[in-house]
Amino acid sequence: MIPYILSAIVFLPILAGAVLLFLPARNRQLIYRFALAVAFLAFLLSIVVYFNFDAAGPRYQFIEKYDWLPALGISYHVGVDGITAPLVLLTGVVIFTGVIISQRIDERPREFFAFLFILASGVFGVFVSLDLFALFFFYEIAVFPMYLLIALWGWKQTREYAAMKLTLYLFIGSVVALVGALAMYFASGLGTFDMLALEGANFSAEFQNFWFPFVFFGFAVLGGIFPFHNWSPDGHVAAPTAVSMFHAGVLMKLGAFAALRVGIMLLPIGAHTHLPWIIILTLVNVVYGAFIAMVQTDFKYMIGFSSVSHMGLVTMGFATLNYNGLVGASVQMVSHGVMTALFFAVVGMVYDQAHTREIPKLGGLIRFMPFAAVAFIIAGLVSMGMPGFSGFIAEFPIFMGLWAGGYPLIAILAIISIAVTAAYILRAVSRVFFGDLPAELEGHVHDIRPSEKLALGVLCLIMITVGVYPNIILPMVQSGVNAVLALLGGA
Amino acid sequence: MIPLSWYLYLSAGLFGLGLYAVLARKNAIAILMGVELMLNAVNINIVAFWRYLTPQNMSGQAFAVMVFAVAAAEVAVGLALVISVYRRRKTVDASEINLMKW
Amino acid sequence: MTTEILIWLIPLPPLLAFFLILLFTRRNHALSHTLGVGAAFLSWLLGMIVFLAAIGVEHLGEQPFTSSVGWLPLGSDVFSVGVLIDPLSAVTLFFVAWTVLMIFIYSIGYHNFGQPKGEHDVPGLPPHGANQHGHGVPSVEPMYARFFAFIALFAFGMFTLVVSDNLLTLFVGWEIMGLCSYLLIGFWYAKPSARAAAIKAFITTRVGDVFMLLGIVALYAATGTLNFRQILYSPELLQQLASTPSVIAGLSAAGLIGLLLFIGAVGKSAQWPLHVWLPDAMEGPTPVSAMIHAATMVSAGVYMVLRMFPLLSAGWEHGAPLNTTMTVMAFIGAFTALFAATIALTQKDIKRVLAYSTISQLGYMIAALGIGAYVAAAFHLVTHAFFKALLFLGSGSVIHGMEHGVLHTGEHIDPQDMFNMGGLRNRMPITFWTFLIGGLSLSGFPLITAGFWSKDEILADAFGNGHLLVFITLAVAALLTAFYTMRQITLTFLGAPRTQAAEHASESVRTMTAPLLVLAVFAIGAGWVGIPEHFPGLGGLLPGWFHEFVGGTLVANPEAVAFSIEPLLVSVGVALGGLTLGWLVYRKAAEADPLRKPLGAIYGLLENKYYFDELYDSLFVQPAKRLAEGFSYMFLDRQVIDGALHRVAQAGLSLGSIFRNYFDAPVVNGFGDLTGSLTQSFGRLLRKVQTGQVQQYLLFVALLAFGGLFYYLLSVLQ
Amino acid sequence: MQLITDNILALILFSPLLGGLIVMLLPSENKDLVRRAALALSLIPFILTLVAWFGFNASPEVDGFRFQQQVAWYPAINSSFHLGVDGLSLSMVLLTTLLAPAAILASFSVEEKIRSYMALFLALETGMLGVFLSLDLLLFFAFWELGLVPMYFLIDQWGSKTGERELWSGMKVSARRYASFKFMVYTMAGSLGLLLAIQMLGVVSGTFDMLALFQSWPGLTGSLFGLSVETVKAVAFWAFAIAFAIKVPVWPFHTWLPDAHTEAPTAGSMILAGVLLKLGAYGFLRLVLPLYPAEAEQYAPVLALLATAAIIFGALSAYGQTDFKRLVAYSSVNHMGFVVLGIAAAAFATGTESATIALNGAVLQMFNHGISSAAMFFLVGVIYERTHTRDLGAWGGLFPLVPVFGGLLIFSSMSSLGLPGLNGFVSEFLVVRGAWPIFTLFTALSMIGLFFTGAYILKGIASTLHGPLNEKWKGHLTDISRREVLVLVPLLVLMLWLGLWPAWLLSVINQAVVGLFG
Amino acid sequence: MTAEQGVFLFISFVILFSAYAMVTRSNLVHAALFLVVTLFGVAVVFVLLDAGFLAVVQVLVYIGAIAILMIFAVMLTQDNAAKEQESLNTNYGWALLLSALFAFALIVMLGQWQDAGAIAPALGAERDTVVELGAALVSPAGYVIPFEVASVLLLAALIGALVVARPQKKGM
Repeated sequence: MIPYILSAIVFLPILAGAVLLFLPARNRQLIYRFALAVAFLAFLLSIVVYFNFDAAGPRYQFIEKYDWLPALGISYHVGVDGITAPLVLLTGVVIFTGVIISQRIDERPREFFAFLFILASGVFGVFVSLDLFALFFFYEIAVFPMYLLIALWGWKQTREYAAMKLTLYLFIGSVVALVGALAMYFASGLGTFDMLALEGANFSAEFQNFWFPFVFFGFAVLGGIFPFHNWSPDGHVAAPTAVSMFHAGVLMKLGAFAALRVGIMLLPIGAHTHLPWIIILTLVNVVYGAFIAMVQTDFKYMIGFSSVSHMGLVTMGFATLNYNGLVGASVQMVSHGVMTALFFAVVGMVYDQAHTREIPKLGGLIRFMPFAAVAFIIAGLVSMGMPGFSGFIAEFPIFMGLWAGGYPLIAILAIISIAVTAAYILRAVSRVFFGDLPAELEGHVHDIRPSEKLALGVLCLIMITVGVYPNIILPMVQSGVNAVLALLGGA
Repeated sequence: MIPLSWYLYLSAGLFGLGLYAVLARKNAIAILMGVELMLNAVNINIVAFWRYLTPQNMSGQAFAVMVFAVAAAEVAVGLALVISVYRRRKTVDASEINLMKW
Repeated sequence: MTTEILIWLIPLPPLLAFFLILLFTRRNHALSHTLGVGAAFLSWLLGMIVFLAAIGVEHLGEQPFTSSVGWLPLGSDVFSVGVLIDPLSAVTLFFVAWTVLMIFIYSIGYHNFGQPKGEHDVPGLPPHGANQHGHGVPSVEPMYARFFAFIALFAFGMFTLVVSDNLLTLFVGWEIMGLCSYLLIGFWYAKPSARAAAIKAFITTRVGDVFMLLGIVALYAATGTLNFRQILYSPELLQQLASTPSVIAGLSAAGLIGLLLFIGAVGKSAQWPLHVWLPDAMEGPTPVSAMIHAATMVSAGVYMVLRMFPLLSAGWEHGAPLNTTMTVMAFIGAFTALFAATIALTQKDIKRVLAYSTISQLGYMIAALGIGAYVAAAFHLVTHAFFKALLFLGSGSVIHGMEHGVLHTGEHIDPQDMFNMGGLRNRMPITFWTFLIGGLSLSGFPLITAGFWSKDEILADAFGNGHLLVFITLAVAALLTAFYTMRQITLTFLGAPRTQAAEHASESVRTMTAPLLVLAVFAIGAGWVGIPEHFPGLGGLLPGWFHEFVGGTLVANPEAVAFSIEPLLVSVGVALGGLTLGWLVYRKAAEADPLRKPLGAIYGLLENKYYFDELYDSLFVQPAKRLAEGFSYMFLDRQVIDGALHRVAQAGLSLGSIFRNYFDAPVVNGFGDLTGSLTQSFGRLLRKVQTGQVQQYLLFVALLAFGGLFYYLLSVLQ
Repeated sequence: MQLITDNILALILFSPLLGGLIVMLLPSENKDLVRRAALALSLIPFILTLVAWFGFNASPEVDGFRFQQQVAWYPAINSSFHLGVDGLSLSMVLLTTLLAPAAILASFSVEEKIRSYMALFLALETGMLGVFLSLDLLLFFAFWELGLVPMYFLIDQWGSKTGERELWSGMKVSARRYASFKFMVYTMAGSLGLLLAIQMLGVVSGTFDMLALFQSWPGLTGSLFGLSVETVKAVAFWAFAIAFAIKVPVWPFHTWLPDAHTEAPTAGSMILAGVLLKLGAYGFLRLVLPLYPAEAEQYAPVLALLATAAIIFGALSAYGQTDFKRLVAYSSVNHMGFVVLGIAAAAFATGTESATIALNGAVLQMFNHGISSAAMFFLVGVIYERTHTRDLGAWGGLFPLVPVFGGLLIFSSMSSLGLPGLNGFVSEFLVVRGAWPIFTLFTALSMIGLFFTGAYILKGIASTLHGPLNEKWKGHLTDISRREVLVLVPLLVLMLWLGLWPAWLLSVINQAVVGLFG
Repeated sequence: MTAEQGVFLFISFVILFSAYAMVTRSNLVHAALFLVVTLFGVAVVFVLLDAGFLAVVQVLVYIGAIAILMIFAVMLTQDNAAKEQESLNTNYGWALLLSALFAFALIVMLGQWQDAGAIAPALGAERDTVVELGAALVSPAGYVIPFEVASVLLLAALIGALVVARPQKKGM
């Protein structure tokens, strides 16, 4: 076990962010290089964590624990289990690729990267923290820079509106969740925020049934659960590319994961009581998200709604509360994170050059940016659950979970979304990349940079590897899931 | 000996043809002809059943006679209608005769 | 054993020749026809050896030559195919081998081998003739080699059909001939008429073929084998077939199978109502016509019926009332015989007359089989093959001579129209005498000609077994036959030339006349092998060998019908009467047909073949096209199915947009829109239904009314 | 050597994919190199298949799957990478690996983006082979779906450039985009039910291994999800059946096919008709009959009804075409109808002699149709490349200009018409023979289709080769080239050889059929 | 006996054939003529069924009256009877589908019916069906009421036809 590695991962970005603020604002090259170096370092660290995680080993590994506010039983307690380890890696990947893509940011890049890194720290923190309070702490750290990033660097038309909408949704959500968390804290009578301890405190059934919705929805808002999803498409569209990547790729997982970690794992009985109806909401997510995505003419909106639909699958998997569902959902978090990051990256590249996101106004781009096109197509195949790619590996168990959980009807309805997804992905692909280039775009479009190719390449590689050889991720996910099941069964 | 089924097959075919004429032909007279075909098919059936199943009493033939009467009446009135419609609208195309449209 | 091996070898040379010619010797005329004729000769040789071996065997019917090999491994057992030579196939083999060889040789001359290339000749059109020092001479056929390849394949098909010991390989040969007839009738494919005729021939026969296929399948399913001997020589099996009812109420299994197979024969042997293709088949070169009409294809139909006779007549024993199948056969046969003969009366084209006479003669045979006159039918099949081949080749020679005249004089007349001929007997004596022999044989000129004996036997049979209706019909047909034959001979050879071309017509080359002579011999002699025992005077001289031999094919050798004088008188009467009548009417015929006036409207009717072509065209061809394009493709696929798909796609999209509007706009507002649009569309829907068109209402009514019925039907199906 | 014989199936399966990757690495400028390399690489799986073919023991005693190999793949849901062949799949594999080189050779005339074209083609081959080889349900589905992707791009990118298709209310899209989209989405949507059913099976019986499922699933009783197992099975049966029916395609799910075939590039149509359609029929044989014997028997009449409809309307629509390629496409609907008819008959009367014969016929028909339709599409492609039209009316009397082409066209047309002596006849005869005692009425009706088969085939020949020469082609039309003849030769030889001596293939098929359903 | 079968096959061929022709010919005069052929064939079928009287009536009423009436109507309503025009309405596709399905259904159901193969029982040689029919029609025990009703119907039809088809006067 490498000591302090998690703390390193968590604090490296925020420190780097601080350092960045002291660099000369003019020297863009330096700033970019520095940011890239830091991102790469974080990436490496996350890889180290991932591959040093021993699936056969104890449930939580790389554990660090220090008192923080012992009076309130608040401690800095971090560690990763089979579910979070892949997510940490995911975060590392996204921050790395995100920084690369953000090379085109030319207005106050210094601050941009600083905020981006703060955001990253928050995300890492949430994933690794084992203390309820710390989790909330990092959660807020992750949410707050988002406002600035969108409001300052976002798409001119809607950035204020979107930023405000997003922030409101998320803060309200977290507040609701916080209330629930405090309720737990007091009800447990253990006087600690340590989740491992709280898992042991068996709350009464009434208590769980009452408080579970608060906690679950509080976090699930960030997971984009119906009917609280409206913030996400607007947010994605308004945000600059890297932020969209981060947002859709990682932040939404944050919500889902927290909902699992705090909601389901701490309040299993409540979960058993409430999820059977909540699963219907997730169904709505899946299906209607796909349908709306189909009628979008704005490239980015389409992707936004598609991720609403896919996140629906994640929460749906959690909601089945059985082995297959949880495994699928955990893998889907990673798969969708990578996929949607790639989507937004490509969309960003297209937009930067064509200055429009209207699908009908695009076309024939494959001749100018073949690499980006192929990457996008691969991501598309992933999102339509094509076998041989990570999407299939992830979605298949989720549906199995639905069957096993005894929701055949839900499964049948949800599967419609796959066909719809195929429809809009193919439409977008053939409209944007095939056909012939519109006259007004002549000469505006060029191939993407090698560094960007590298970024896309990394993302594609992950999706394909997982798809062809699922065992690279499954054992640890299984170990994590088994722990969760133990809790659920124990309840 | 000719089995009963042969007659029935025959009338089935005849009926089908008549039905097609009634449904598909434009010309009102052609439609009436189709009706005639169907009536004949029915008649064949009636008489065949009479001959094969109840030859002892004459019900079958009697019915056949009734059918004749009805057919005659139908044609008389039908053609009269056709003629008068033709007088008014100068056409006997059933698809143009849409007096029943609201 | 050796004989069996020879039998296996019989069909192979032509097949070999086919491939060799097409693949290698296309360019070289001499080599090609050497290959073709050589192959035909080899098959002929083998055939003759086998034939001699066959007639040498006592009771060939009981132990024929057979040999077979496993072909299809199916489940636990193996379906095997092989060869069989029993009396029937032996005699068939005999005349097929002879006629085929003759036709091959004839083709050399007919396609002007050795003549110069025509300047304007293109492949796909008959040669226009070349210009050799000053005046026109016939030019060699551009696709000379290909022709030999095709007829070689044709021969292969026929030999396969004859020697095969089971229905499947018989069908193989059958269909291969169908293909070849298509290729050969359409040999001059650039002529639209030829193309149409080829397609017509193939399609019309295919109508029969699909039924025949069903018959084969049904037989196979019912008996588990297709081998002739296994089926036809086990009376108990036939009895059982005859007694088990079939899917069609009122028909026994045997009856159903028999009918299906018979329809196949109707197609191939051009019986009414599937006769229409045969006259058009005249578009092909003359040897082809001979091949198709006399030697092979049409005989194949009758041959098959002969083969399956025990099955067709299952449940019928001699003297008993005919079963359904035989009734149908007798009816169609007799009807066709008369029907075709009437048409033949008025045809102008020398070959068409023969075509219709072929149909009529085949009708004879079918009718004979229908009344159970097995041997008589076989006998007529043989004799007819010879004299009809002779007639066709003769007519070809005539046409050739006329073409020569046309080229010489440069007249623009149809060399096939009999009213352009006349007086050819001096110009082409060999053709005349041979043609005369053939004609007399066809019209059954008493005592000497082959046709007389076979026809007489059929009539005698019909009379003797008391099928008077059939007897009268056939007798009338015979009268007409004699009449139009004489008409043809008179118009063509007798009297004075009607055109320049006829005057300058010239006798054909030796390669064409030699076959005529050979065939003429058979046209006379083939009849003597079948003179009935008790025939006054001649009966004793030559024993009725044919009857004994071929009759042996059946399990129970049918006893010959007792001799009686009435049918004899009738046949003699009609033959001589028809001939004299024909001569009287036509000896002074000018441009116009003397029958036209007296017959009046009927003449037109006959001349236009009872308008069958036009009728079929408007009743089947056009509707079929409409069904295919309008209904199946445009309506079902494009409108109904694709329409439905597109609706689904639309629905998906609109669903998406509905969602969107519903969530973007304030709830109430969106809801309002939704309901509004819904009600509107609903109203529109209702309005569509209310068109005020009676038939549309009827349609709806009918749909509802029959819904229940279909539901019931489905439940029945499951 | 040992290595090869041990993993022969895996090698057969992945060698095309590797080949595709290799092709991608070649320099795109050097087109000839790319083409030759692709051809050479596509021959590898063929040779391997021959090795397997001759190493395959067809004696009726041994049954079950040969050359099996199993590797852990997705243990989390008990799915493994399990390959194996019996006579059924082996013959299909042979067909695939035989047609792939032919198709690649046929597409030497492709000019644009040749590298990705070839790579996609080889990937496609792997996809199809995977379906035939896999003995694991999940794996089966994976390859099933994977096969779609390359095909989609082949149609969408290299399809015919011209042509439009009206959707609704005057909205028009380019024909090839319409076709590819329809193909992809229709097939995917169709296989959703299959996906669901597979998941359900996996959940219920805890494994995706076919051999295990064949044992456990059909005998299953009790109740699932509050429904009786019978109901669940019936639903699952239809899920399977529809997915495969769309692929076959069975009327009325067939409308994607004419569009896809018409727009696809020549080689694409060859593979599409030659192999892709077989996937559906193979699914019926490999999965539906063993997994749902009872349901299959119960619903066989419906299937037979649809098959008959496919035969009749397929033939009719083909006859109604003016576009040669579309005509051939519809002929596929017609021919595959016989396959399904045979399968339905077998399902209805399992174990009887007729059933065995029908199945033999069906499988043989799959193979035959693969060969002949590929040949037909290729010939259409040849003439299309020269005249840039597919309209039957635009030709006429071409025979003198292209004698060799004409001969070949007539030959393969006859094979597809089912002329006795060529391959098509044997299989059709067997199917009809097998189906007659079981579905007499349908079999009789299907004869209408058989009749019109003749009609449309002749229509095709007549309006292409025969009739007066259309002068405008004089001098603009070159006869079929040596390379193109080379593509056809193996196919033609097989047509003749299968017609004269079907036993060599049928013995293998028969042994599998007896082993599985005997 | 089986000559009877032969005749039946032939006549039914003729009936269906000409009926088919009647349906498909666009020229109405031809159609009407084919109708006549059909009706005549039906008459023959009646004979086969030992219903001689009906056969006669068939010939008299149908061919003698109805068919001729038809032809008159055609002549009256068509400017020139031989004119070829589009004979089918727009939804002939559905019509074809429907009627084909219907006939198909009937035939299938007949195939299912076990005593479809029934053979006609002998009709006593001494019976005279015509007399019996006459008796049945007028005897109170028989069908006298329907018979009368039928006659009334005919009368009504007659009047109705006159009223409807009478040429319009001005002011009406």
